[in-house]
Amino acid sequence: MSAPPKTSDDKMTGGNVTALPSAERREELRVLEAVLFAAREPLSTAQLAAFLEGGDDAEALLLELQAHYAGRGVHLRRIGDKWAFRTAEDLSWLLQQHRKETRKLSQAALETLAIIAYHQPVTRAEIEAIRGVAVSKGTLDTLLQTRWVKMRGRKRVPGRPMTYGTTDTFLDHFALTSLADLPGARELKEAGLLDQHLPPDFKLPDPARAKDHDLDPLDDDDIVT
Amino acid sequence: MSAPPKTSDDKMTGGNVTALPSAERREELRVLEAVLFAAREPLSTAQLAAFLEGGDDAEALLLELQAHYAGRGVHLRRIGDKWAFRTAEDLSWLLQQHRKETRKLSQAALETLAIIAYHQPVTRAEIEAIRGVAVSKGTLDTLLQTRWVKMRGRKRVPGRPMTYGTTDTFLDHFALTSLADLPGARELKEAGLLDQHLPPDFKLPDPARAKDHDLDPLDDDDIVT
Amino acid sequence: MSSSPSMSSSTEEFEQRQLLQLSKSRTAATEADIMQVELDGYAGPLDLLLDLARNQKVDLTKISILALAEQYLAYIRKARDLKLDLAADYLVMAAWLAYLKSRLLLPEPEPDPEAEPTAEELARHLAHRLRRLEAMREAAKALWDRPQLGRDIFPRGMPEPVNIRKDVTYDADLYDLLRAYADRRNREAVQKVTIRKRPVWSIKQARQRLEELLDLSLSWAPLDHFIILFATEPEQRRSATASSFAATLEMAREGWLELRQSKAFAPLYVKKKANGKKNET
Repeated sequence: MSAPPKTSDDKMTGGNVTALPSAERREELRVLEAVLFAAREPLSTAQLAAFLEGGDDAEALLLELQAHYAGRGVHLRRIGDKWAFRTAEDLSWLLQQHRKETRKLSQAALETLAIIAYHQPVTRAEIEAIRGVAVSKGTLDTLLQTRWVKMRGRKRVPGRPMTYGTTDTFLDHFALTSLADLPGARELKEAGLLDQHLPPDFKLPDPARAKDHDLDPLDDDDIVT
Repeated sequence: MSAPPKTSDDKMTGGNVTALPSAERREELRVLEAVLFAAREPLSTAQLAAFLEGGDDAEALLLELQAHYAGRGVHLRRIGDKWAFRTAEDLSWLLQQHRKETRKLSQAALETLAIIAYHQPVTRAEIEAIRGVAVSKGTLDTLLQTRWVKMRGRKRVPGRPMTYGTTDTFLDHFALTSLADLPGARELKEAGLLDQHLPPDFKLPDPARAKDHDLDPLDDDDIVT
Repeated sequence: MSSSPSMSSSTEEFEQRQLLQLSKSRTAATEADIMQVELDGYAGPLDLLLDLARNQKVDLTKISILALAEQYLAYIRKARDLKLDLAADYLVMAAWLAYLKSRLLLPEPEPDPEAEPTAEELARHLAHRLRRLEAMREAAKALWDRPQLGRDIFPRGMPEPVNIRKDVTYDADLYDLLRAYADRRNREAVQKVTIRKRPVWSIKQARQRLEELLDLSLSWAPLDHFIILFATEPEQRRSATASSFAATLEMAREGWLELRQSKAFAPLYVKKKANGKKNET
């Protein structure tokens, strides 16, 4: 960096004195910074707003704080509607001593996790249709135990099967801001590979059984949470 | 704040381009920031220096980082020869949440309080004799917590039992000018609270006359805060 | 081999394992919760199909389903030649692919919207399923390669927890206080009445006494007489009568005394049997 750095303040004010962050706004930023720094678990925008006295927009303040930390050793990450400070991912090599024994997932569990993440809310039968094999109870149990997967309510179809989805803990673990950030999510969607609404013969390559598997497409309305 | 703010970057560089933190120096600051953030205990300058690649002076970098956080919600604090991020002192209130809760006294506590009020100074055994049932430690603790009841000294009898009495806070809460304002037997009968047909030997003590002269004053050991 | 009787009850898993000896080594789905090097093999027929499709070394969108069906059927044939037990779902897939193959080879009839999907459509759908499975496999890998909390990125090492301090204030008013006091004093002031514990005769006690007394009496005697002998206090009599009656029934059932009564509510007579045996024999 050879030129004098433009600071975020410069950018925000654009030379306009009236647009300067007020002392109050700076104080609000300090408060958010302190609370988020102290916490280990992500905090929701609403939880954070409760610490603010003024009517300032917590969301806007958080985005400002996030921008401030963008190039730093610690980042302010957005996790769903929650926020948390986390070390920058490129510095992972520094922190190997803190590395915890990572949970190892079987190939089946990992594949099931991916299917749940990309296709949620998804029933067990739908997972099985994609993988082409039965999902063992142990696999779903394992995923529920990790707290990365949760039950998302029953689908309003005969038999009212349970659907599964991912949690904020999942987003936090994989450093995802939202499900839209899942690797390749957009490409997969465009290729029609995340479409649940498939012709009946998609479900099983067994012509005799094909018609039993006519599933209604999933709407959000189907999910009773 | 009416003047355009001097940013920390301005302060650091002092307008001198040669004094700008180099990319390497910035990277070293990021490293220290991340390591200190993830650390589970304060780290010494030497420990932190081990994370730095260049020959840069860890101490100087840490002081720079400290200056950077000086006005922020989180401070880099020097603790002996070690370093740790801590919430800014003036924001420590953020980590203290007070939750107000009003509870009603239990019937047992209410009865015990009344007996203490009328019969003070009174020992636990005496309260039990009047109540006809045991007084739990929890009940006495609760009453001490209300600050309506205090210990009044030990009775000069074998075992030197503790006696209890009421406080000024008690008088205040129940809008009594003095203990003499507590209604006597006649008034209680008039109010229909005491039975009209009580045995002739029935007595109501006069708490206003209660004296501490036959009590040993409280020792330091007796004071439970 | 797998046809031996001891193996005939083999599970589907076992059958898969048999099939999989044919296939190259790879990890597969497992019931186990943790990753482990699993039995070599495929996680079902779709997995096998996907592996075969990859061997065509073309983009899955350009896969030849006809060629794939033939490869799969050849694979299954080979497995059967080796007399391997095949899991049912592999065979179902084989049957379906044979059907699809025959339809792909036959000239298509005129398109009829009422009819079942054309062979082309079925083939496209199968290709789609394979692409979807592969996409999910790749997504799983990409997901796992992301920075992970506790592996690549870390939370604050020394979080400073929020202390929630509860300030409890208690509430009570003077009326509650006086009411509580007066009620207690009223109750305590009323002269204390202690209700004496009424002695209760258990059946066992009654029986013990009856046995002692009956040993001394050789002829018929009213039960009441015995009761008066041991239940001396009038207030005990009711309990003693009930217990003694139950005890005599028990003793009669055991065959060591006789009972006699002329009519309802008439005195009950008891007599020890001449050869009556005691309870404990």
